[in-house]
Amino acid sequence: MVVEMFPLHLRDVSVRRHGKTILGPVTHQIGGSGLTVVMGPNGSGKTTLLRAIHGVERLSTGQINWAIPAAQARDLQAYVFQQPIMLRRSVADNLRYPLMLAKRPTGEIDDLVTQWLARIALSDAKSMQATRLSGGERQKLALARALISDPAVLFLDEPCANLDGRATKEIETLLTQTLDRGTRIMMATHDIGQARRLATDVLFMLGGVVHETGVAPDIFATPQTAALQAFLRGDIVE
Amino acid sequence: MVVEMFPLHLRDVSVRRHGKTILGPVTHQIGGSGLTVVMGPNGSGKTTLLRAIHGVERLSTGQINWAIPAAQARDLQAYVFQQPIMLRRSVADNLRYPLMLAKRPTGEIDDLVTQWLARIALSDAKSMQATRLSGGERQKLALARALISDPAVLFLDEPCANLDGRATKEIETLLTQTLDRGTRIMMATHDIGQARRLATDVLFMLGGVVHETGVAPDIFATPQTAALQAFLRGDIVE
Amino acid sequence: MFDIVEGLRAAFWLVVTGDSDLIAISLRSLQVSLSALVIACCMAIPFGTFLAVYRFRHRRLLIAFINALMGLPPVVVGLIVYILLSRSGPFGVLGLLFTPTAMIIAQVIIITPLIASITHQAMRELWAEYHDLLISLNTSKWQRVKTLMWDGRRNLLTAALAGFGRAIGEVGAIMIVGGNIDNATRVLTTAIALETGKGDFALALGLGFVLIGIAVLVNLAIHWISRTERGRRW
Amino acid sequence: MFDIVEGLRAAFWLVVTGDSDLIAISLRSLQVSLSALVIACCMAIPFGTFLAVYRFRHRRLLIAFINALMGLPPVVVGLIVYILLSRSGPFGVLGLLFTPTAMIIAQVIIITPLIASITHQAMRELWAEYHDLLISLNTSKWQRVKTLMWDGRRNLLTAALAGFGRAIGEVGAIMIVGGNIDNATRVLTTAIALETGKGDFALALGLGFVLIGIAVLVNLAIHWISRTERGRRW
Amino acid sequence: KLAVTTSFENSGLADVLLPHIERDTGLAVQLLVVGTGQAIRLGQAGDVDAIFVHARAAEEAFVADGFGTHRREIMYNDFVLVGPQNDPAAIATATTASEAFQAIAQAKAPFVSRGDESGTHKAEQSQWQSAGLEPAQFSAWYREVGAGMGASLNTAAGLDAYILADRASWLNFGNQANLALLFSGDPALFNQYAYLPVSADLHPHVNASGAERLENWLTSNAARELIDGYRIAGEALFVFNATP
Ligand SMILES: Nc1ncnc2c1ncn2[C@@H]1O[C@H](COP(=O)(O)OP(=O)(O)OP(=O)(O)O)[C@@H](O)[C@H]1O
Ligand SMILES: Nc1ncnc2c1ncn2[C@@H]1O[C@H](COP(=O)(O)OP(=O)(O)OP(=O)(O)O)[C@@H](O)[C@H]1O
Ligand SMILES: [Mg+2]
Ligand SMILES: [Mg+2]
Repeated sequence: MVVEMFPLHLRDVSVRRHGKTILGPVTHQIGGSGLTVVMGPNGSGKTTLLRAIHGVERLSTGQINWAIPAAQARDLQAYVFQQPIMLRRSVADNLRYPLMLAKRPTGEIDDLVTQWLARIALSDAKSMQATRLSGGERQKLALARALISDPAVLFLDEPCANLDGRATKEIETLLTQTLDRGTRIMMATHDIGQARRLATDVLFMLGGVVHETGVAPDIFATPQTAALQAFLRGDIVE
Repeated sequence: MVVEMFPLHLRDVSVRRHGKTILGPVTHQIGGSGLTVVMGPNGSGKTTLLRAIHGVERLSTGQINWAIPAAQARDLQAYVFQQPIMLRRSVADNLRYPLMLAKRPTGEIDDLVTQWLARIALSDAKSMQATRLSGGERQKLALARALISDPAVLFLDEPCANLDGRATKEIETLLTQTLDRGTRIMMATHDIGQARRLATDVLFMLGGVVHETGVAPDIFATPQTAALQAFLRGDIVE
Repeated sequence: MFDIVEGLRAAFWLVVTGDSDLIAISLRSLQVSLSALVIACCMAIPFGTFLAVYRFRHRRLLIAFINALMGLPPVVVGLIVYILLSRSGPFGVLGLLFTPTAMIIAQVIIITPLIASITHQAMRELWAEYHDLLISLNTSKWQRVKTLMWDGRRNLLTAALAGFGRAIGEVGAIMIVGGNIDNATRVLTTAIALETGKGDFALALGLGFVLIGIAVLVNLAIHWISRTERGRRW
Repeated sequence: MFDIVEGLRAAFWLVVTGDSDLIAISLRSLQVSLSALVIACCMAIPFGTFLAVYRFRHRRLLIAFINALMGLPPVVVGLIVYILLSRSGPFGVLGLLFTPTAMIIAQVIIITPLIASITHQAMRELWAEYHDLLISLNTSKWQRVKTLMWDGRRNLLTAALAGFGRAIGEVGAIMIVGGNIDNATRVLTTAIALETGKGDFALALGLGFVLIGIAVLVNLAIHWISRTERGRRW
Repeated sequence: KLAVTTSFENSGLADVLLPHIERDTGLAVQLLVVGTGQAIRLGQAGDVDAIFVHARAAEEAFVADGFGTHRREIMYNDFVLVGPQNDPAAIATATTASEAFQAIAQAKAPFVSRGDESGTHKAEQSQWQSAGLEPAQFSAWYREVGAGMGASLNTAAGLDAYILADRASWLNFGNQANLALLFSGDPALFNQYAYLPVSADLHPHVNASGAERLENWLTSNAARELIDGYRIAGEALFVFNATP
């Protein structure tokens, strides 16, 4: 199914808000497999790019075409937002929600939910209001809620920002498994170590435009632009 | 003034919510200087501990005594929350807010604001709604808003979670400077590297209680409990 | 001054003696207003939520218009309903005029805009919070409305209560379409108006206090109900 | 049916001919209701916000009570105000009875609970969002209220508009305390009631449509104003 | 300030008189249109300077209790029985009011009663009495609507019911639907309006002189011409019977 969806074409996509261009123009083609890491300094447009591709950000110019009708494509994607959004319901109901939308049989839903609760170590918290979870727990829940309906394309916006070392490890293994099951992943992260570990290719954003792209691990070894070199060194990028 | 405030005594402090003990009992004394890093797995109670000390979390048992009257102590503290809270105002007004509460002269306020906007590289965004900032920018703004009224005690809950390498570096230098000016800092973080770089002493939380404490760098070199060892290794903690 | 004390006394005696007329009238008041409330909520709450969720041309104009309808003068509503239901009117054959049904219809018209507009206001915040997630999950318009209504039900309480208040205290419209006929369409408010006209202020006030008492009871009841699920509060 | 058409025609002519009585009455309606609105807002909005911010014993009971007051029947309010202002009442010396002032007082009493309770509802969300920060900044109660009122002003719009709607369309109370005296205390709603009594439905409806028109205009005006600062919207 | 009953206001006579009063006496009379009972209460409280009503018993009580200085009869009009054109109770053929009322009771034809203890309501009550009937025992056909004259007429129109109204209100009434004037003219149905100034001893603030000047005008010939001359649809409504 993934093969159908891709390649994904971005034609001079740009997002303008209050007279300020915060993304683009971006013209880019995205291939059908692997995990693309979106890197870049704060405010460089990573989130905006992912949101635009996913279709939650209104474009000011250009268009984004999947290989299949947009309507269809929407159903096959999932997104984990930078600030996890918790439904004002119990943890379990949060996980149940996407499955109920998909009208899955109740029995199946319950199994999946219990299974995922265990995976993210929140089984004890299942009947607690999700809005009360700790920062890391929210992120884990959001991730599980995205993966539970196993989507063909997964967008992650700094999924491990608030996770402890162990949880991060677990998520990373989880992601590699998902990847192996053929899911296409696009992830924004500031953790360069994580990028090195997971990336199959990298998309480096700067000032709202795609500044450099390349295949891992080469791009880490030999970044072409001065900006990316500086960024990887953690220096001032300009 | 800091000397007055400390030592800070926690006497079997505990926080219970809906029959679940999420913190404590914690009995602990906190000294008057340095940067204490609070570490621990997700959901171990770091945030709750910091919030309790700061006084935004209602205690179920025990008490917390500063060396000075509580009322006075409240005025000398600042807190950066794990999910930055943005006032629905312009970026500049967010920075201005704490100063206006303190009834500082307008001229002084404006100077401080412009100065800090430059520091966190948001001068261009100063008239933009703070709620529209990107994840990292929010964190930087929240931090600046905390530091602008330079408090005697500063609480940081994972202040660099969404920051890029460079911003993190800058914040760290900023913190060391603040530290040198005699500000007492308590910070929760998952970035062990950062902990090593900044900590003067460490407070390791596990399951809501203080599991191990020690002075840096020794505690990183020779953690006493198995749990902390595992945590530092990024292994399963139990 | 004296009248007010008198009124309180009247109210007290009416209640303790369990005056049968009073009980009948009060029950009719409740029946009419609660029916109107339920019907109005069924329309107004989803509609108000929809207005919060769905962006379309002239949406804000429509909202401004609905806000304006909150100012519908009851007398006018009453007149229009009267004209429509009167024998010579289009729905005359139904013979609904001067029945509780007619009063319910009038009240529904009066409180629907109020409830819709409070609902819309209450749902805007929640929608701002859920927007990204629900869009991302590719939910249908109706699924979004359902989700918001469910997760925001605590905020809808005020809308419903405001509607109830407006209904139970309303007199202008039901006087015209109900006719304040004894033992048939007389409710507390119309009875109060009548006693006032008679100049029996004490009794009028007494009935008024009874009415307020009922409103308080209804609100306390709801207060306890919502309290039970307070735990679920964020 | 026919009457409604007649009513529209009447309204049309009243407006195009700029009937001087109509203008006077309409302006009086606006003057009374807007004054009442401003006064009520000054009390109700801070109070409602305060209820959202401040936790104290029986707070929810108090809220339930205020919600109940939304059901205050205008006639009763009118009566009580009448008794208080009546020559033989405590404030009789002021000679306020049958003046616009008296009408304003009555309307303030009627709409204050409504505005307060909608405000409280609208502010709860915002307070939940700001709670930690404002506590942490060690703000005083009043500073918190001010901050919420300022940052939440868009949400207060509905409260104000609901209050205005209730006031402009209200008749029961102002009829009693104003006396519907021609050229002195006659406003649109009382005029409508009068014409209805005379059985002159066309004119009554005409006035009604004029009133609705005014309400729509006011709301559109506010709509445009709030639109101007739409950019500041989150 | 003058408190008058709804039936007087609805008659439209006020709109004719007031301008003349203004011109002749310079008094700007403010009319408070309320139920009879409420009018008397307003007088008792001293919130008006005089009341102009038609409910003899209540009026005499009002004076007796010292709220009013005296009672001055000004004019009378008469009540009429209004009902559906097809007249199911055949009251049009009745010779006296009592007969007509009995006919209605016999036919159990729907009848709308003001039920607000206004002058009109009291008149109707006394008619039933004199017809030897007791409204309290009537069944559902007897509807007490407890509303003003106009509102009650609207209700009657909606119900196709009989109703006792004062001629003035009836002729002025816009929403006659398929009602018609069926019976009138019996002297028993005459309806005396009286003018009662509020006692200035009790309420020093009342505009006694104004009230007096108004009374003088109301009993003057100018008033006589206007009142006797007031016509709707060619019918005279009021008969001036004040004794100068
Ligand atoms: N509605 C808006 N109006 C104006 N500027 C906006 C708006 N929304 C976002 N921006 C700006 O666009 C820029 C890009 O935002 P974006 O969230 O994509 O950055 P990012 O790369 O995700 O940063 P971070 O790493 O901090 O998450 C930011 O500087 C932000 O301030
Ligand atoms: N109101 C509440 N009711 C029940 N449990 C709660 C409540 N608030 C917090 N908790 C639980 O208390 C535990 C500690 O929360 P806390 O936010 O202190 O964790 P943390 O150490 O900050 O985690 P993280 O590193 O993810 O931020 C969490 O497991 C959380 O689910
Ligand atoms: Mg981002
Ligand atoms: Mg935390």
